[in-house]
Amino acid sequence: MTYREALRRALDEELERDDNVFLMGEEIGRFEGSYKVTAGLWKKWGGKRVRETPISEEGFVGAGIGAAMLGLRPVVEIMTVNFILVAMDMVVNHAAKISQMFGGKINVPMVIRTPGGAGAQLTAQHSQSLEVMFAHTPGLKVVAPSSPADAYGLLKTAIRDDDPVLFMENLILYNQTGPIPDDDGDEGLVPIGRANVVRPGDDLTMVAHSYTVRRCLTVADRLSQLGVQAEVIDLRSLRPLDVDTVVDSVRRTGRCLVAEEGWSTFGVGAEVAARVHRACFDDLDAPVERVGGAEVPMPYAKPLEMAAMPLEDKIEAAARGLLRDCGVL
Amino acid sequence: MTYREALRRALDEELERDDNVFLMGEEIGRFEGSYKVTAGLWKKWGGKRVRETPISEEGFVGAGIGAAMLGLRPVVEIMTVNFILVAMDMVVNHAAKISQMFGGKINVPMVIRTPGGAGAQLTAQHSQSLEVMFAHTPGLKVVAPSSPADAYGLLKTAIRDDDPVLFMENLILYNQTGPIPDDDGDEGLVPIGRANVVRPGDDLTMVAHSYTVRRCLTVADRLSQLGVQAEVIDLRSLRPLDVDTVVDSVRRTGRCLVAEEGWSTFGVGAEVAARVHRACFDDLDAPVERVGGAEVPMPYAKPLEMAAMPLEDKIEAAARGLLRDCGVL
Amino acid sequence: MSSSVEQHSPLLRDAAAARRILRQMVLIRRFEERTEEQYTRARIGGYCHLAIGEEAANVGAIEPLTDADYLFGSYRDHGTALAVGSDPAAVMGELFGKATGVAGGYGGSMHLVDVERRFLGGWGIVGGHLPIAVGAALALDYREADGVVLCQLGDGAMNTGAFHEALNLAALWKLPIVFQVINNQYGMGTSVAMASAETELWKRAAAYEMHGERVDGNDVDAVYEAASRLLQIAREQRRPALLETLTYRFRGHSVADAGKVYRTPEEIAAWKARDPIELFAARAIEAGVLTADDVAVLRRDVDTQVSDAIKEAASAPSPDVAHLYDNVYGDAGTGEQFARMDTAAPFGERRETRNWRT
Amino acid sequence: MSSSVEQHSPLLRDAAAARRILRQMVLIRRFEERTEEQYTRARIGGYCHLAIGEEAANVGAIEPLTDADYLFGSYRDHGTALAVGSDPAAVMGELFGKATGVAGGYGGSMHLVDVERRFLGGWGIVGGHLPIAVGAALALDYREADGVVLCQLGDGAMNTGAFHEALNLAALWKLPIVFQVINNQYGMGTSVAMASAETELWKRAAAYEMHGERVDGNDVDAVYEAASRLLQIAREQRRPALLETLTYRFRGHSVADAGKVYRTPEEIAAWKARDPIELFAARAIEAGVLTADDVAVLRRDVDTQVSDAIKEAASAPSPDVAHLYDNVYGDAGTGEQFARMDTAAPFGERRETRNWRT
Ligand SMILES: Cc1ncc(C[n+]2csc(CCOP(=O)(O)OP(=O)(O)O)c2C)c(N)n1
Ligand SMILES: Cc1ncc(C[n+]2csc(CCOP(=O)(O)OP(=O)(O)O)c2C)c(N)n1
Ligand SMILES: [Mg+2]
Ligand SMILES: [Mg+2]
Repeated sequence: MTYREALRRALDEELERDDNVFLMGEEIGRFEGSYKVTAGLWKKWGGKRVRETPISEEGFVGAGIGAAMLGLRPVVEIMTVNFILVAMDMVVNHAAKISQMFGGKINVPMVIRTPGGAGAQLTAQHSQSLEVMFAHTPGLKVVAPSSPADAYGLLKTAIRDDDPVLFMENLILYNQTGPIPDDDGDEGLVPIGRANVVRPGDDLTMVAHSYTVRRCLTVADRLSQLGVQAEVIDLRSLRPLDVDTVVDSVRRTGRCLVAEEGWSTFGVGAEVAARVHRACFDDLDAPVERVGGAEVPMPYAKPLEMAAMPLEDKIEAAARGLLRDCGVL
Repeated sequence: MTYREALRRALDEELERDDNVFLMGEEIGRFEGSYKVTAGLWKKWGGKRVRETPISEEGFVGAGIGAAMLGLRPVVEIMTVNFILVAMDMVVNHAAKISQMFGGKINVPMVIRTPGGAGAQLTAQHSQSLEVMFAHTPGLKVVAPSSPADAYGLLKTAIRDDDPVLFMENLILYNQTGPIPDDDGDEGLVPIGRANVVRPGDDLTMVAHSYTVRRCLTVADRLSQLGVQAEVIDLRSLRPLDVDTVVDSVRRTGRCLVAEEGWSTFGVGAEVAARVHRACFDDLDAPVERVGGAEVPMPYAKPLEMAAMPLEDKIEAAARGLLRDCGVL
Repeated sequence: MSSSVEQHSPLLRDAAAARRILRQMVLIRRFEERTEEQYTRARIGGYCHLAIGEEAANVGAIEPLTDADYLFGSYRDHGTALAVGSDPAAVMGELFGKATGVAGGYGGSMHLVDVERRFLGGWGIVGGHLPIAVGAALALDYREADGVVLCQLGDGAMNTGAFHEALNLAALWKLPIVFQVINNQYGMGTSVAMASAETELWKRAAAYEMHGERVDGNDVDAVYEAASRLLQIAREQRRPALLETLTYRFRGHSVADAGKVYRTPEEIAAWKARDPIELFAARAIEAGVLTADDVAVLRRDVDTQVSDAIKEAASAPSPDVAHLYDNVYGDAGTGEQFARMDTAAPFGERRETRNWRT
Repeated sequence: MSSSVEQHSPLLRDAAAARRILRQMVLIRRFEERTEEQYTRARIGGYCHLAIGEEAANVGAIEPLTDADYLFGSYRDHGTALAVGSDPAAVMGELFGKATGVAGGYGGSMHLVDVERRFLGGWGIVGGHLPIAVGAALALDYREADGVVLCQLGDGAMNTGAFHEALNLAALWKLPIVFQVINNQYGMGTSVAMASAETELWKRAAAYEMHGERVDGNDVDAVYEAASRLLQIAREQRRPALLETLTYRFRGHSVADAGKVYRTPEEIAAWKARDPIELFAARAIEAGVLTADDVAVLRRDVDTQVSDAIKEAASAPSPDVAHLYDNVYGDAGTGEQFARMDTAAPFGERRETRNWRT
């Protein structure tokens, strides 16, 4: 099953399970979703449960918040994360604040689904990975699955969560395939706030989220041919951030690399590195290595875009550098 | 001279120096500015140079960008940083992208001035420090002065800069007094991208920006009574971030504490800590200590607000903890 | 003239209704006067935006709301809360930052709330609550409920992008909502003419094929009549509306603003001559439903009520600092989740496990 | 009828004008057809939004612009760039991501630009460029310059908050700007009726006390006449306007969209029967200013021109990866500033100084 299909199945099942769940967003109905995640759902569930909107992100994210305050469970799609910037006030000043600001008397059970990422030459205004802005904001929860199983399980959990959850997808991941687990009683739910060791290893800890996890797995395979076993940890959730799982690993490996698709500076990796350094102060053989997108608005031309992205070769080079510095290679 | 007056003088002098400079924002004219920074300027310069706007942050930040593209030098005031979230798309998707996206053919010489910070019981929607969101964004420059001299010198530099500069002020700082330097040929300009050692010391490096620098200075004074000399570094600029100055200090002191008014997680201190750990891997006696605002939307009641803020006592406790861990105290 | 008043005013049909309306307005006025005083005595922090002068706009529009309806306000929300019937002691408690406040002391002046009365805030970002109110109306429609949403906003808020998106969505989706513009002619120091290309604000409704109309916002009868009618249409026909209530704030934008630089003394005086409370009291007396004595008694009652509210608020406990994190998330499981982030994490104020050197 | 056409159409007054207009429209059509082909051959990446069907709206509105004027477009900007006279080879170069492209290969399809012709982009966030265009008009007004801004937008963009704020500011400040809504009836798969409560989009101008009007966007004469008039009024009287040009995109939203799910074949056919190029060509022939032969020659010329543009673009060099960081900031000093952040910094792709273990 693809990541896209896993999302679709989760949406479909949650629409079935709970009448309060409804979808809202641009082009998610007749058009079947800009990236076809919601294909077929409008036909099946109709316009009330699958609500098509004008180009009014601020308006319909706000409407999602208001509906959630009255107990509905809106799942709002923002076509790509870049457009969430026009609704930033709704997310950061409103959704994140309501529970605290009204003394815990109202909460906002809402999911905002949105894909980020680059790689298709969509250029500066359509290639961002802005998750750190939300991960920085108390009152929000932020998840970013990298596999169909996690996409499925985390989306269902997010929909059932009583708080605003930013659900960060990734354009390249939509076609990623993988199994989703059989329902053995837990409905395949994946808890928010638990990282996942997707590949075990004792020589190096690689930490990532979303599509970059796949890249790290490729690099780990390459490294294994050099006799180095990298452990790859998928953060899955950025807020809350499961530091324990990372720290347990680094205590064992003594080496850590954090990779992400967004800009490194003030990025996700900064927080992870700061925490790992602190918790593993005596365990690290070398400083945590960070890899991220080049610090530029994404250019169009393919060679420039490739140069700006944290592709496998770049991650591998960083990993090798780190291992060399530690005398392993 | 107060910080407020230093800003006002810088604005006045730049309005005088260059016809292309104009101010734009809500209540900056007749009302003399919500925090009175622009008091008197509308009377002196008139409505063309000091343009009052409706409550349309997205609109007038955008208008600033467009005017800057044609070579004017708008200085846009956002009443408090919290409201910039409605103009986030203009700042992050537009101002930051234009130069790169149009192949370097157009640039955006604009300043956005805006105060952040908490402490006056303004609650969740009016107490934020969001600078990390901008510091994360290539294409922007971000400064955050802590003294009247820096406010004056950095604002003048920012206005003359050919790129979009986020000029982060702080509500509590407005009444801070201090000298501004005599013009000895450099017009008191302060370069963007240079941190400032505001207090020398060999036992501990304290890193901060904006109002938190003042808090660190107080803590440093308290610590000196224990025989500990803390070096206090004012970052002044977050993008670019002057890591060298911090690293030089930490190599000497072996201990580092980063404090900030915003939320720590994925905050400014994360980046500083990550870099210091990396660059000073063999120099640090203990992990970098981080202090920030409690991870909550700011509550109203005074005791809650005090508990949520990174006040002097909290910074001092963290510093003492760090020094104790290192066997200094 | 008195007969035509009676005819147009269901509020003057009986003494009970007239007394209730007048009392609400007087309560707001007195509460705000005492709030101002308490603010200057530093018992209230933050910003403080008073509704003095806007009593008729608040009471007239909120009076027709039923148990099925929802109410949203801006940050100038004391009058809104009192008009919807929130306990003055709990409102004052909130201003005092007490645990007994309507938001437990977490919200303050701008974020009053009363879930039981379906008053959903009290919002601080100008225009920001409009899409949210649309969402509430969407939920009512989704559930095929009988309720309707009344959403207040200022004249200044009409220039925000949120206003545009909210009104278009409400009209497009045929939602049960009435937007009440409390046009007090200024957003801080900015007059409507300085902010809005079309100064007859009600006309902007046409851009959304929405009904718009303007009434005298100092005439509680007129506001009541229009609000009743438009709420009914929204409820029954799912046709939203924009109701402009033209009024004036007698004070500055906030207690910190004298409100004089941008307005002339003549202008202020002219509006004070049309004090909404005086207008209605005079009319009720003229119509014979209340006596001057009734009014005096009522004023004394309200004085006492507000004094009692202040006393109650003053003696109430502050929220416990131990609960700083309790309301950040609505999900009970979240505390545990975040606790798992303990390792060297700056989440919370927990004593860190300094396991790096043990 | 031909005489009335002539009367209403300065474009048909002489053969040169008619030929120029027709040529521009044919150039856009042919360029876009070849672009589609090149895109499916994967020589062009990213999104690709074609202007086929909208030639008259583009050419008619842009033709009246003078050397003093500025032009802003949406992401559907190939036609805009060609209409303003940008070199087709440089436009194709941009689509091919070449250093010779109008944005040096950094912008791609959505971010065309031509500073010399005062065409200031090509913008990818729907509605986002509207406030920016207002700022350009503000700069013209500030400098008391003679210029005016033409700002194009789609029907879908009218529902964004940015639209509202931009139009209000333009009207309030009396700026020299004309907003041209290219109403092609859909924003992606969403019809105007599904997105906009008021479907006669030009009427929304009234909310800003702005002049609004609708013309047949497939009739280049009508567009030209209205645009000339409104630009003139904006220039001379500082009265902005909203011009709705009603047209249709023959293709899907982007090359990736067949454009059929949400539209009927009948609807598409009806619009194709009113092809703006055919309409104008027929009219020019009827009016006797061009012959059928002229038109055929012109089409062949354009074919060659576009083929040459493709060849030129194909053989042009890609931008040098060494320049990845060069355009991020306009300020020449910035490179040096950022270089100072070298220590363990992830800025740039520099080899880090591993000074921690030396
Ligand atoms: C988005 C945003 N911008 C600016 C402010 C600051 N501000 C608070 S109240 C206000 C004026 C609002 O005027 P209006 O809507 O007319 O309401 P009134 O104060 O008259 O009740 C402004 C500009 C804000 N809170 N939010
Ligand atoms: C703020 C924002 N939301 C969504 C999108 C995705 N998007 C790109 S084009 C488009 C449709 C725009 O329709 P319209 O304005 O009518 O222009 P047209 O495509 O018809 O030329 C959408 C929704 C975007 N680019 N920006
Ligand atoms: Mg007002
Ligand atoms: Mg369209």
